[in-house]
Amino acid sequence: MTSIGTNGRVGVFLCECGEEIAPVVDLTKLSAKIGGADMPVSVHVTRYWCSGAGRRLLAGTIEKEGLDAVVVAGCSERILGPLMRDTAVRAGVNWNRTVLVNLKEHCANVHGGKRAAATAKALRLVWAGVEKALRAEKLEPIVSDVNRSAAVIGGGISGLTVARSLAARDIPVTLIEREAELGGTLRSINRLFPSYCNSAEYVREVAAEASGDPNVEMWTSSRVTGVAGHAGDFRLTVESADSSRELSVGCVVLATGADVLVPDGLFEYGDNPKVVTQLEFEAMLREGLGTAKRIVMIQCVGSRNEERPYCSRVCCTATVKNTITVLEQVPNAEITVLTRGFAQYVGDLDRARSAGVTFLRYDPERPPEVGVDTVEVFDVISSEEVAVRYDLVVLATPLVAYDETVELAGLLGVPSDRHGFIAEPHTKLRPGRFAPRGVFIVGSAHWPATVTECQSQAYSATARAAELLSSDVIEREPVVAAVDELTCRGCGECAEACAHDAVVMRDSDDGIKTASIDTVRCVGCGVCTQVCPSSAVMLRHLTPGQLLAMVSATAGRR
Amino acid sequence: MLDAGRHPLIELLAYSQVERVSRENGGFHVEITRKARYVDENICNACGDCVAKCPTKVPNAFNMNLDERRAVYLYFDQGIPSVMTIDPDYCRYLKDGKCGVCAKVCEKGAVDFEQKSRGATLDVGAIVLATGLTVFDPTPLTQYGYGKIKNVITGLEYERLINATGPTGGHLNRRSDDQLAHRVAYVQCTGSRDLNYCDYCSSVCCMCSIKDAMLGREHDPESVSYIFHTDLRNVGKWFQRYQTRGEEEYGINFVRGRVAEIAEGPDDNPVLWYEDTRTRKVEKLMVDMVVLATAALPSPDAAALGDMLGVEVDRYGFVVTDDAAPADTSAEGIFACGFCKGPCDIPESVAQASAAASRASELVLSGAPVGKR
Amino acid sequence: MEEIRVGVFICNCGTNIAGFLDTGVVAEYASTLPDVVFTRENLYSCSEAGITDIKTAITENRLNRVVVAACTPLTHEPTFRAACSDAGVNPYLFEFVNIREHCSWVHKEEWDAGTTKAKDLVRMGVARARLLEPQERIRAPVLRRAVVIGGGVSGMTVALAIARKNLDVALIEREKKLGGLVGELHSLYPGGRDAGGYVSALVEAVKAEERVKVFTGATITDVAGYIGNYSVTLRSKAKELSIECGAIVVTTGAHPLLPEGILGYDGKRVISLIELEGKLASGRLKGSSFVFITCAGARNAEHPYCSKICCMVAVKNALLIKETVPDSRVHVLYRDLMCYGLENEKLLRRAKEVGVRFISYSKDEPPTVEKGVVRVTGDVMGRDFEIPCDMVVLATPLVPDDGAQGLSRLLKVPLDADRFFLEAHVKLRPVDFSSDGIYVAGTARWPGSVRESVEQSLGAASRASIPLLASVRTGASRWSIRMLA
Amino acid sequence: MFEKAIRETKAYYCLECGICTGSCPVSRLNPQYSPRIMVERALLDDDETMLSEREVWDCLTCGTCSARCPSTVDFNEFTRAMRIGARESGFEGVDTHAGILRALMELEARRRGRRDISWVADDLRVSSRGKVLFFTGCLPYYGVVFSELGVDTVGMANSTIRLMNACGVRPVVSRDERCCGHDLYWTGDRDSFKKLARKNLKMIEESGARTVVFACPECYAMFSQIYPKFVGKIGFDMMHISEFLVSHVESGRLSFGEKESRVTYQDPCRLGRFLGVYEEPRALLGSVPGLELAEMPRVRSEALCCGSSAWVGCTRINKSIQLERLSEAADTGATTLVTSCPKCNIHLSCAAKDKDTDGGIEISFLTDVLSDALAGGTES
Repeated sequence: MTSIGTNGRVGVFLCECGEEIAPVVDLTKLSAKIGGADMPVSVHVTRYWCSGAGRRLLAGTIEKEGLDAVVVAGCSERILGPLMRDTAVRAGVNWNRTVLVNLKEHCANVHGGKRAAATAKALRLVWAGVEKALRAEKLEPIVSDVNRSAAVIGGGISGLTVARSLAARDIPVTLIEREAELGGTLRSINRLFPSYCNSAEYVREVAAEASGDPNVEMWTSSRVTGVAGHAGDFRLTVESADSSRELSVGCVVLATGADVLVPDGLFEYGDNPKVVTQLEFEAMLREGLGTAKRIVMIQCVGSRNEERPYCSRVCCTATVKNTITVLEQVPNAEITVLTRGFAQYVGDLDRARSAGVTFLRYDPERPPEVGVDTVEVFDVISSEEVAVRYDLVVLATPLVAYDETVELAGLLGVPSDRHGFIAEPHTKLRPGRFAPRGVFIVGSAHWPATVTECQSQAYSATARAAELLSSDVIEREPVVAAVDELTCRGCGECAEACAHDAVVMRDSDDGIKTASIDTVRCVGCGVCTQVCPSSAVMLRHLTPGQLLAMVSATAGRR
Repeated sequence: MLDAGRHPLIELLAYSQVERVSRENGGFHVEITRKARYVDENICNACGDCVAKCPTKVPNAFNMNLDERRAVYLYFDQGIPSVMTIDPDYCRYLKDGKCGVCAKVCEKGAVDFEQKSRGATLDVGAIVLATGLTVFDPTPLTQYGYGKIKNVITGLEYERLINATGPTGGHLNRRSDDQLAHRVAYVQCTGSRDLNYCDYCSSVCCMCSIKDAMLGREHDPESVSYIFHTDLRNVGKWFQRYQTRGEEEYGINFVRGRVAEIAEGPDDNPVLWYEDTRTRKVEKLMVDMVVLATAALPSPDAAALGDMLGVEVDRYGFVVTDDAAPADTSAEGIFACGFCKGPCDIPESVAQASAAASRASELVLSGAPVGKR
Repeated sequence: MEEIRVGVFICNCGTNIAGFLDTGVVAEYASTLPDVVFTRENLYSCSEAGITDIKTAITENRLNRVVVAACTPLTHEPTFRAACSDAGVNPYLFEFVNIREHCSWVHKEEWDAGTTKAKDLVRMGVARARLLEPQERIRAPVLRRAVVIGGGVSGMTVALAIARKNLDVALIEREKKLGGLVGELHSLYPGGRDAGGYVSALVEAVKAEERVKVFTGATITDVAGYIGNYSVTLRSKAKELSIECGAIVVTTGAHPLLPEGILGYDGKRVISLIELEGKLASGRLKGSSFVFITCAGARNAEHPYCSKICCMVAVKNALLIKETVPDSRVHVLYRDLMCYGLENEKLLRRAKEVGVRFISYSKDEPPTVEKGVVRVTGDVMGRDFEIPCDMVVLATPLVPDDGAQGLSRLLKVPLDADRFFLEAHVKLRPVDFSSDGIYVAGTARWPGSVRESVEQSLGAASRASIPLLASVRTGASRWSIRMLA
Repeated sequence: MFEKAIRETKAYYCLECGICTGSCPVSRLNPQYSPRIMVERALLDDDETMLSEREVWDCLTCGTCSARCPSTVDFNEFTRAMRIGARESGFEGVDTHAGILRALMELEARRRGRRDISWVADDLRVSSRGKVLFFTGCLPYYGVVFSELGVDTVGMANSTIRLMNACGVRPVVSRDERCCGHDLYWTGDRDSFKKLARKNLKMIEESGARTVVFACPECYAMFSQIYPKFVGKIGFDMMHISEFLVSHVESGRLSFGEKESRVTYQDPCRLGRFLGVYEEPRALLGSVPGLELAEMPRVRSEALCCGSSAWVGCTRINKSIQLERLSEAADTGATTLVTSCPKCNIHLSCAAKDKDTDGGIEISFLTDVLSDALAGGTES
């Protein structure tokens, strides 16, 4: 066991938090009870430690008393943590020896009106914090050099936009596209909403511009089969038909897009040649519709159901865009769109309505039936069974994740949701920030997105990638697991349990494998520590010794 | 030995056992059994004709049972008196009444199967004890595998192997395959300085092993020796020089660390496990042969002898003496010298022998009866 | 003139000789030499069988000159002379050729050259044997008195032991009083005997013994004569006198090296063992932490030998300090702890039990002493120790007495390379000199404990009383070569 | 600082000879670990740094060093004293299995007994009071923890009862039994250990048992060697199941049927070096017709430890020791490694599970082997 322990004093900083804590917890009494002969602490109380004055006082006290550990008892770690830690670190206290105790949510807010009990509980919580601080090892941030270059995986509109944009910042980019040609899905689209410009032409222009940039290298017909390293220093294995090469970059942009569901077996698709998908329909529009005049479009084919409960977002707009295009080509066309109600904002809907497109709403419990030349549907609005004659039925299917994207996500340590889209840790507060640093996800690989969204995500990713690549070194709080190599008996339980692929099993001289932690991938979740039979793997910032001492303190055993 | 055997004032009673000692007339009355040799000492000239014909093979105790002798034998070539002895435990005639070939071939008719053990008495003024030592049997130290691993032997066995009159004619041949052992390890303190066995230092083993290693090199220029020791006790006169010579001229490797375990490696080679305490590394070393420098003990019947004589012995059987009167035992008129008092080497034994002689002669020359001085 | 018939016996000495040269060839060669009528090879000529063989050969072949080519005359010349005598040949018609020490042992790597040299040696021996004449032993009267030089424990013990055999002894001491080194000590290991009491009892016994005459403050100026008839001249209080005696015993002792210039010796905070003994004896020892350093000035280039007793003296004193002041911290720094024998390990364990701590160091990294701190690299610990202490005690070796050199010249007995007296045979004749009638005991011979000194002293007394008790002394005739006509 | 420990373990006698370190299976693999250096540090350094170091927890307490130590330094006791000191200074060893087993033991020290004997197979006969008590130890509840290793400790307990039944004995199996405290004792938790000891002795007294039979050598060693030091004289006889069974085989009461196989035998540290029981298990295996015992090179007092003890420290060093022992066992040509200690069984099975090579050896418990032979044997 490593020797851990502070030599000097611990400073306890109690926060009144205005009227949040002080009225419930008797801070005067608390101050008096903390400490004792065996616990060298000094106690300080103020109204707001997070205020400018509070932070100056905190720093001043640290310096004056020569503290080497700090316990701030105020509100939540999430809110107060970074600020207090930053203040304490600047004043010379190690990052890991700055401990936050939540007296607000964990005590004052839940024990209002029970002042004595709340104070007693507060004391134990502070004790636990002090115990944790006393046993906290001094940890330094993980530092590594940054390779100022980027890999972009996927040569669709998202990838191309990122590539072009990064290149414009003088960052070398390698774009990897599995197809022989760049452009992605947009190549198969007729026109773009809302400009109604030529999609293929547009994407060709973007591709040409990117290809022509001296900072961009295009690797087509290539796919990424291996990922190693971490933010600032990734090594990708890229395979093409006849070769395999290694690519070193500082960050990776995943822009692999999404596939369009092929609705085999739905609405006679595959059996009836007059039933096509929306993507096929885009091609027909480009080449001319011929004699087709009566067109029925069915929305939400294969989506918003049990298997794919999500709304694919882009299909309705595409449908409306297409009705307008059809009417431009065949002014007397009769278009009926069968929807389930719009889950998203749909552009140009009014324009289509006024141009004569019929919108009927069907019930998913009673889906339309495609007959030989009619589509029968129960219109929910009129509560009538309607039969619509057709020359062509267009099925709007959702975007679905590529299997390959799911594999890539795995290689990159990016979690994907059950549909294969890349998951986010917190969709509201931290969008676009995925677990591993240096990996950015753009476009429909992340979630079905319109061209406009793809592009704005691309610019956002570019900005964040550039931010990362602009620093010489990359630093990271060592909230990671660490393996004691002498203890590890190579059973591999940790590697099996790790959701982030952060454990690597290496061969050793003694013939027993050794686990090691990829500190960049590791998120410090601690799952490995629980499955290890030998306790060879430990979270350095939260050791079993700290935990046990904290539990003891919380239980009032001091 | 020869001088003693020849001295007109020394009567040598070999193959004899002291049975009883009593104090009489100011001196000692000693009763002795002279064991039957079944050979007439006055006739036998140790020509060896009988040995050549004797059909019965017996483990040769003189050679640490490493070879065999016959039932009629000379204990060792230079032994005094130079007379054959028939071993009654093995002799076919004495056991079953068959054979008797020795008697037939002896031209002088020295063989006498009818000989009986006979008593003798002595009246003396003083007694000197010089019953010497025996060596520790290392079998209980199971970690050294003695008795199990063939090429782990004791120092005394080594002495016989390296001796020209020994079972291999002086060649250090291995017990397992009769091949010459080139790499030899010496394990000091086998049973000595060990609270489980002998808690004292046997004093002579360090130098003995150095000597053995040097002998080994003289017999075999390819010989490589390792001496595993803790404190290397080269305290006697010139011993330090001798050790230095062993190291510098004979290339002895001295390793500070007591051997923990001896395992059996391939080809019957012993493998030693030890901590080299100077490098603090646990090492293993494969050698051709291991020599255990076993502890020295007083002779096994020392305690019984002490009892008979009223001489105080310690828990090992060493005769207790006082530093200021080191030749005197607790019993007046009885003196002691040599290893029976405690570990000591040859010059000390010789000096002590003279000391005991001095004390004994003072008593005898004074003419005063014991207890009256 | 009688016909000369030479018998040559070539000894194999096991493999001591036969292992390094061709004894068969030597024997064959011997048989070709003039007057050689009989040649024989023996495994061990000195064995009973070998002796019998020689006797038989003399009788059967009417030999009148015997040559044995074997080991050194020191060990076996008397044996073979006796054999000749027994077989009716004058013992001085025997010639001993040393083909072991002079040949096989020094030419181990040279089989052929060794064999050739052995042949030469045998030829020389035979040549001499042919010229030998029968001799009679010289007889001379014996003076029944011994001179013992040195009045320490050894000398006093020798004197008393000889006196108890009803022989007169003159005990000569350079200093003003008897007692020697032990007289300066506090206690003796391993038993813890009071040194002062022990020595004064011995002095009293010597004084009470009528047969012992003590000369203190006396130095020896001349020694003349031979065994049985020595004359020792000494100067005492400006007077010179001469003592006639039959035997001389040397017990001049040794003294501990004064550690001037060693490990910061200053006689106050860094002292020698003997000074510590003095402080302990007088009860003037101060301080609560002590470090003993053994092998101070020993086992180095200057004094390459181990002085045998210093470790135990250090251990004894460390124990004593710890027992007297239980709270004290006592460390012993050592290279090899020489707790040899039956009792010393027990004493060492007792010291360890009461808390004396031991740190081993290596010759290459000796400790250093600075103001109140001893620094040492623990060689089996692999790291350095810094030991604050009030006093450092240096265990220095016993070194030979300064007078030894002069005395050795007067007595015509040798010193060894370390300037201790060199006995006749380090293993087999530890208290004899090669000069007859002179003996040695105690630390004049080699460092040792009091017990060992007493043992040797009793032994030397025994050896010395052999000629003194003989009614007449028969000496060997060294000059027995027939002068060439 | 360490005076008491030094005195009680006779550490001061250390000769710096290195036999302990040279003998230690851990030191052979981990150069950082040296019993000699630890003892000498306690003697020479007057500070507590050592207590905070992991080496305090690396000892297997196999006792090989002490068995060979020429100064009879009791290094096991030394280790225990260090562990007590370490615990008191707030340093604890690394519990294996995330501390579950320690938690179980501590719970048993505080709470009531296990109250459950439902694990006893239906065809077996046990009683709640009687002359002979079977102290089951951890066997009944380790089943859950180690079943994934294929170690059926419940089965071991049942086979022990089955054999006792075959001898005509219907043993007491108590609901009030608790952990013997072995692992707590050896990891320096004196208080909990003493509580367990007292409660177990009370339980046995109340059962009316005059003889207690153990299948686990750790329990046996605790009861016979350690309990008397802390809670006074023990008023009943104690024996290992092998000792119990041997007497019945000798009297002809128990016999086994033919079972062709070649086995080797692991001497557990507790049963062997601690208690000196070497021959009984061998005699039992020898009494099974057709069963051949092939010995490993290191046996009896020289046997190599199974590599782990007391649920602290289960490192690659421990695993290396286990693999070494397994390969020694396999080299005998035996198909089964029989051990008479459930812990040996668990530890060796764990390493065998991880072992990448084929041709590993099967690991069986003594009473399982014997009970099988019983089933296939004569039904007399």
